[in-house]
Amino acid sequence: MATLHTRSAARAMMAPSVLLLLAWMVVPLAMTIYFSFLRYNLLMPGMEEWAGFSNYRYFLTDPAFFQALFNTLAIVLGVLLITVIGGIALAILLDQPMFGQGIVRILVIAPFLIMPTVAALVWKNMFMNPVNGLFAHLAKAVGLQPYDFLNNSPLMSIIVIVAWQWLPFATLILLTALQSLDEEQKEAAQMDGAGAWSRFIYLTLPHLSRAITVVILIQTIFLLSVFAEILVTTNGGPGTQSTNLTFLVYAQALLQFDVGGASAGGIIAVILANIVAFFLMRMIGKTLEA
Amino acid sequence: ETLTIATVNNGDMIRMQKLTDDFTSKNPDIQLEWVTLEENVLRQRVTTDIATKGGQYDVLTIGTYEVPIWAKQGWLLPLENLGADYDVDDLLPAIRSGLTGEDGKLYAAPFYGESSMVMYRKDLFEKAGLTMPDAPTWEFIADAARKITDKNNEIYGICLRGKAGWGENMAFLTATANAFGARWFDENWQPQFDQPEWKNALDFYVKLMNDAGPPGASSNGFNENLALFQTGKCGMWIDATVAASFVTNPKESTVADKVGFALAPDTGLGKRGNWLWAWNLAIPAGTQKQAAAEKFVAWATGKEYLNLVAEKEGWANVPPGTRTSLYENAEYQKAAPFAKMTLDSINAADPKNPAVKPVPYVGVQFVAIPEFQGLGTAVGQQFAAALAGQVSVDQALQSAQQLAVREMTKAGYIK
Amino acid sequence: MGSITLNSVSKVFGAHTVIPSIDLKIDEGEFVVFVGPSGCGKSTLLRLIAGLEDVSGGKIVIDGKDATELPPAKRRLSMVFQSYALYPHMSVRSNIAFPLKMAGEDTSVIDKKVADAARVLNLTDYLDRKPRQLSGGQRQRVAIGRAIVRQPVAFLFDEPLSNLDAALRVNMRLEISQLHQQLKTTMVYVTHDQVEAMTMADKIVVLNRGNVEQVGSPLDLYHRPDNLFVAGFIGSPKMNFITGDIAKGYGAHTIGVRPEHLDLSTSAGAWRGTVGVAEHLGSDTFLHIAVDKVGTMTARVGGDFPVRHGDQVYLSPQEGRVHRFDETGLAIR
Amino acid sequence: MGSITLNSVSKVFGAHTVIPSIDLKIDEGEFVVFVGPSGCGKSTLLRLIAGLEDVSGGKIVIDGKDATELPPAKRRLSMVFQSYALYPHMSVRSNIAFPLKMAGEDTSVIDKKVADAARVLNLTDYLDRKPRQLSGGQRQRVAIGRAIVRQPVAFLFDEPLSNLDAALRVNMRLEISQLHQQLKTTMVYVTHDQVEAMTMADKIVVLNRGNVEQVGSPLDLYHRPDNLFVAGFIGSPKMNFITGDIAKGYGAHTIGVRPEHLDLSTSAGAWRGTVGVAEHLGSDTFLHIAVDKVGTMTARVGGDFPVRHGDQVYLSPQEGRVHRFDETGLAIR
Amino acid sequence: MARNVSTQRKIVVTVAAWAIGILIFFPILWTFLTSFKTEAQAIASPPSLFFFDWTMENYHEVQARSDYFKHFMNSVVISIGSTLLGLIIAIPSAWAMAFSPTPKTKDVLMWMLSTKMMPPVGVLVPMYLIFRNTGLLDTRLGLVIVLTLINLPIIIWMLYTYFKEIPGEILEAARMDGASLAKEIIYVLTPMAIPGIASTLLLNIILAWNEAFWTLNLTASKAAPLTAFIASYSSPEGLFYAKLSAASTMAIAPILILGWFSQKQLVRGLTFGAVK
Ligand SMILES: Nc1ncnc2c1ncn2[C@@H]1O[C@H](COP(=O)(O)OP(=O)(O)OP(=O)(O)O)[C@@H](O)[C@H]1O
Ligand SMILES: Nc1ncnc2c1ncn2[C@@H]1O[C@H](COP(=O)(O)OP(=O)(O)OP(=O)(O)O)[C@@H](O)[C@H]1O
Ligand SMILES: [Mg+2]
Ligand SMILES: [Mg+2]
Repeated sequence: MATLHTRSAARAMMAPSVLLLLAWMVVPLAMTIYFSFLRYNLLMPGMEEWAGFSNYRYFLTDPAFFQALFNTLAIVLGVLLITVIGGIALAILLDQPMFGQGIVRILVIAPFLIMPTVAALVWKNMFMNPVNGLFAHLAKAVGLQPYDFLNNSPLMSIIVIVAWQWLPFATLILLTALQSLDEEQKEAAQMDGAGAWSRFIYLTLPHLSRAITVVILIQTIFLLSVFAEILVTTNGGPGTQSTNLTFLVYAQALLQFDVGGASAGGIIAVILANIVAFFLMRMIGKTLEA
Repeated sequence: ETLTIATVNNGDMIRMQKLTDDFTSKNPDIQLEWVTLEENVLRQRVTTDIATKGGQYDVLTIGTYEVPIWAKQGWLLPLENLGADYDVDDLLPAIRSGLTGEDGKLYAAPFYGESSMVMYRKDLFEKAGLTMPDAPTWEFIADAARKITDKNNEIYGICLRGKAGWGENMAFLTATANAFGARWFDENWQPQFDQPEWKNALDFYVKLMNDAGPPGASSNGFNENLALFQTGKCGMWIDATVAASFVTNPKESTVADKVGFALAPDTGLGKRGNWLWAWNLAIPAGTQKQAAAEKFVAWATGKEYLNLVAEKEGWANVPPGTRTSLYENAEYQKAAPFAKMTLDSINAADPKNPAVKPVPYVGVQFVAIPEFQGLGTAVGQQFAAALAGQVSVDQALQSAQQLAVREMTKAGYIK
Repeated sequence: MGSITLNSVSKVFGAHTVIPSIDLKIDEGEFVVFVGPSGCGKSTLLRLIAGLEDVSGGKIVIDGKDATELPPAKRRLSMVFQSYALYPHMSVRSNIAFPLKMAGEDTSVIDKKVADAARVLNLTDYLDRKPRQLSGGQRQRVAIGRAIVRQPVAFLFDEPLSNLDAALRVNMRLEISQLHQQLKTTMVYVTHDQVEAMTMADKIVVLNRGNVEQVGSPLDLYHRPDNLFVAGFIGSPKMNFITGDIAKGYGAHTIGVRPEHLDLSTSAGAWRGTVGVAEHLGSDTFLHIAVDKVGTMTARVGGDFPVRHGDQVYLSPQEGRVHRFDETGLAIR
Repeated sequence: MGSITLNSVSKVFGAHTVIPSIDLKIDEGEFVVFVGPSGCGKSTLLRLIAGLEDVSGGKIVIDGKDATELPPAKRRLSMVFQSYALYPHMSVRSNIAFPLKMAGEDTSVIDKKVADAARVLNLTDYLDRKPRQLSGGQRQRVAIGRAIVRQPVAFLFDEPLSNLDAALRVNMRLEISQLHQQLKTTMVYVTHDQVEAMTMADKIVVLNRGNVEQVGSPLDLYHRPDNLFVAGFIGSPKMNFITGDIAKGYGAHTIGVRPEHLDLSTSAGAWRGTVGVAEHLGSDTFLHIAVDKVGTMTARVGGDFPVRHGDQVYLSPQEGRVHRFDETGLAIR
Repeated sequence: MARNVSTQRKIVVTVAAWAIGILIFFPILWTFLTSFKTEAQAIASPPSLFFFDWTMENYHEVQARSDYFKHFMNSVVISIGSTLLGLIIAIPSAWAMAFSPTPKTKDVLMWMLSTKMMPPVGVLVPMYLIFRNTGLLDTRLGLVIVLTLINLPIIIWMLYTYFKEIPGEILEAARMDGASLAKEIIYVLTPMAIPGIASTLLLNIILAWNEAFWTLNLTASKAAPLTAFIASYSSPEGLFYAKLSAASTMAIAPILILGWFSQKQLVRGLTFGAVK
């Protein structure tokens, strides 16, 4: 399938996208790196000066930094956990014969189509609000004290909201994967005397592993930079309890307008993201090859 | 010609948006494009744009905080051609002084102005056998709040801002701290969160809210509290004077006829915890359409506009707090029972000497330096956490002190 | 132990009757092959026996007990699927051990049985590989290994060789035959390849549209087909059929002569024809001959038979090798 | 026109030499078949000729012109792929017309040529169908149709029949042979099925590990294999090989006798053995016989030969049918 | 598993699946219902599900305040435009990766995906400056470019997985038939990959439609899409639940309907070649 002709053509055809993405990555990145060494606050133009590593020092010594790091990972892992486990359960349920499967599927897909801002607004105001939210009404109806989700478990609440948005994605991928499980394999296992649970453990789960890795890969890419949900619901608080790295950078960039600090934060976030990516890619790479 | 106007999604602005037909019919060659955004988003968008000279907007809605800072940077055009009948001298002096640059020129025109005051439920006070004095103390307020509270019936004695943000909880807390004798910085820009006055203020606030506040108070801002008050869930609410027209509007409020007003409380140290704020229209230096923009600013903040609103929506809905003439208008006084209290509150605020002790900065509920947005919000986060019970008051103050020292050092105030 | 009996078993998919009604008895230790054209219901019948499908009517008796309602796991049958259906993520060892593990056997027992099965099937060296690292024939053997460890009442095979290449097919055919001789367990084997059927079966069941056309030993079917369908289906190349006057001469509606039962001569014979394509296999040559008034007939001759494209030849059916059928296609004996 | 010459053509994939060096001449109008075991480089060789792979060394001359550097589109060859590689989104008509369209022919010319090709291949009624609506044999014909419309210098076929079932394969085999007789265009045909090779080829090229083992006509290879590999590869069932003393008796290191060249007797013969598995095909029976001191040998006997499992029989090779080979595996003539 | 499933079991499954489906969908349903309440009813306690006075007032209010149609059109143009542009760039690229792979192909692909991990806020100011200098601020073109770049890695990856499923032999056949590379891609590959391309298209329209950072920060009014529209409802003064619900409903309805009508493609698109 490969001759000199096709190979050189292939290079030419890769070029536009590679160059564009390279530019997209390199140009702002180079500017960001440059800014990260400047004392540069938007609100004080004309005062830019070389700042060495002080922006990095400030960002890394920010008391919120480690919390943000932790929160970033907690959000990624928490959402992954919920969506993968929930997704598997839901996929198995939806794979059973039932009436109105198409409609149920439509219902389940819906959250994926919603803008993150809208989703966050709806959850925050209409569900989690401790006075007027639906959960509060429910709690009061059964005689309980309404729980103030966004204040008392801010990180958990954000994880729930984000997981709600991503559950459909995981479910659908896993459902499709489930449906591709070789019918004969299931029958063979049945003949071999495997019950439903054994079939799930020994057959279904290994079969789903590839789909699960794809879910993890794609979701991680998006989850590392969860932002709108935090901005809308908790604003990173109370304290810094729901601040993740993206939000921390945001605070530098758009609250303090400290471009230098934000750039340093951005660079640090990029580096951390790439570390995550590196491990992820190695993990995924293996499963995707097979 | 099309003017792009960035504005905040507050009720008065939205009303203005609906009334623009009046402007466009008078100026058929000018079209208006509205960019209505939530306050924080607006601030970010507008600041980014103006600081990078993006030039996307022709008229900006900005607060009292930004005006002096931006004017100093030369980002705003002085408003010198507002027309003969504009009557600059009619603007309330307290408001106007905040919008005037060092060169004595006006850099933004106030659309509405506000201070803060106490709004309370006369019916609940009566039921509890209490009478609200015109100038209450914090002690009285706290006591009354606890008495009124009836959590089983979802009546909370007092609703105060808790949502983190320099313009949200910190606006309220800074102003309150002033009444408690606290200040942000001493004359050498040393943060003062390690001083007992702050501890008193914050302790007082957190305890009061725990006893008599609504649940989830740490995510309540102006809007959330407004909703609570309008639905009859708050006994008292200390917040912006503009809220008066909303809570007395029977169309939106279930308690419209039961609201009383009082000055913001003090602690006997000589300062009341009321702030001073105005939303203003300004013209960025980068615009190509200065003339049209000035016409619009003049229309929106002029006297005629007040009459227009009065005619269309009634006097109670007129944007308050900008013009002396409005408060002399008998019809307005009749329609707006809160008019006098508003005017008194505005006049009682002193941005130049906000605290009991001397300070190096200007601003009642904010510190007019560029770093304040970030710092104020970060400190606000800590205080919100204290309110939510996630950290203790002492911890919150300690963190706040650290943050402030860090920021001020970084910004070069502390050498 | 090991007998399977079907009593008027029928199967309907929706509105589509796949098997109208079948009675069949499979004796203990027998090697029974189901053959028939594609879509005739071979797999369906096997799956009914396995319990992977519910019967629409009738009764299935396995090993003397009514198994009609039993789930597959309880029937003590083993099945080898066309696609092998190996578990792709398990090693060969785990694949073979799987049924034992499900049955809750001890690890030591499992190890021993797996080792035994692997020895029988020459898989000992591959026990730690994954299925995808094996060749087709080896996968096939793993599938069989998985089937034999349990010592089932009977084996069911659904076209187990159809994914293999020709050479391997011949080998595996022999291996399965040998396995049967060794284990003496009942085997039910589905194929559409009649060479497999002929060489492996003790008993062949010819199916057509869900009906049994004939049951008998391979040579029975070859020599005494009950009807046109069986006559045409068994034997390769296909039997030549002749209708019309020539058949009438034999007192039949149709007569059939197998290619190997035609004698050729260049000088004289019953029918005259012209040689068309000649396929030289070395050992034999198949001649496609255009016979006057009959059409193309195939004849098998020795590898050295000296004719060429376009030659005139005469064909005569061998004595007693002419099959006669009536209008309904039934054999006249 | 139509000749193809390979001059020391070689192909290396990475570190793996698939074809060390091949010289081959294919004459105009010839039907050449490449056979060999799986992985021996048949497809690679064909793809080198097609230009779908670059040669690592050597020269390819097509129709008298050096084509080594030409892209596939310029070589004026047509190829029929194993999977047919029909364009699934195009009708049969568009599929067949595609090469002409690419060549920029006029619509009227295209229509005529497509109609002609469809007539030749009996596809006229299916021209407006999509490939998925066709049976395997019809798809096969469309692929051929696409190949012939261009009137190429030569056709290349890569195992075109391996996806078809046995019966269809026999038919398509005949059709391709007829097509060759009709068009007289050079055809290069890859298969691993030696029956196809024997019946279709003018010339067979036997490949083994990227080397040409022997080139010759089918009967040549059957009767006079150059070496052990060819002897074992051509002919079915496989030739029996005997080494040791018996072979020495024939003055060779190894001798080979084809199953059809062994005479059986129950009373006397050259070698004695015991009948093992007997495969009854009806027409013939293949006996697997355990011969003393030699091992298992296969013999082909008539369908009615009266022996059973365990019987003692005697085998004798037919006069002049014994192939002799030296230690290196080369034939001794 | 062709054994008959008992109707009883089917009913149990149906009930469970519907219950969970409705639960997942409920926030959206609730928003939709609330948008027809008055503000007072919206926060009434206890809340009522269906039995309230249905009103269109909120929609009138929303429409009076902002020009929904303008934002809608911007969203449409930007999301479709960026997706189409992305496809045009991505198809050749994916062809190259799928059919002329080198040992580095996988790495290149992974690198492309990793560009998506960059937090956008970090580069906002540089981007803003670039946009200002090129006059792209508040233009649809500018957003189309940015969203194309953001989604390009995903588009390429998806197409790559689809292309890999197309047998290389068919492309080789086209080559033998005399097709040039361009013709091979236009006449053979693209039509064959239509289902995959459609799924890619759909998924990317959704991603672009919902992108809320760049669309908000690089526009003012002319090019502002629905994400900006919704940003003005996030917390206005006064009671806003019903108005927020109405605005939310208007912002998500188009994409929800699109997603539902083409859910087959969407599901395909979501699977990213995860399933073979
Ligand atoms: N689950 C099903 N639903 C409906 N019809 C079915 C089902 N399974 C099989 N059939 C139909 O039953 C008939 C017999 O199918 P079966 O698979 O038993 O054929 P077969 O003899 O095994 O054919 P092949 O040789 O092609 O495997 C076919 O017409 C098939 O279409
Ligand atoms: N692109 C490639 N890269 C590396 N090795 C290859 C490539 N293509 C083929 N090979 C190797 O070259 C050898 C010959 O392959 P080829 O496909 O020509 O065999 P073949 O004779 O056609 O076999 P088959 O009968 O199975 O089709 C094999 O060992 C194969 O693994
Ligand atoms: Mg079958
Ligand atoms: Mg090959």
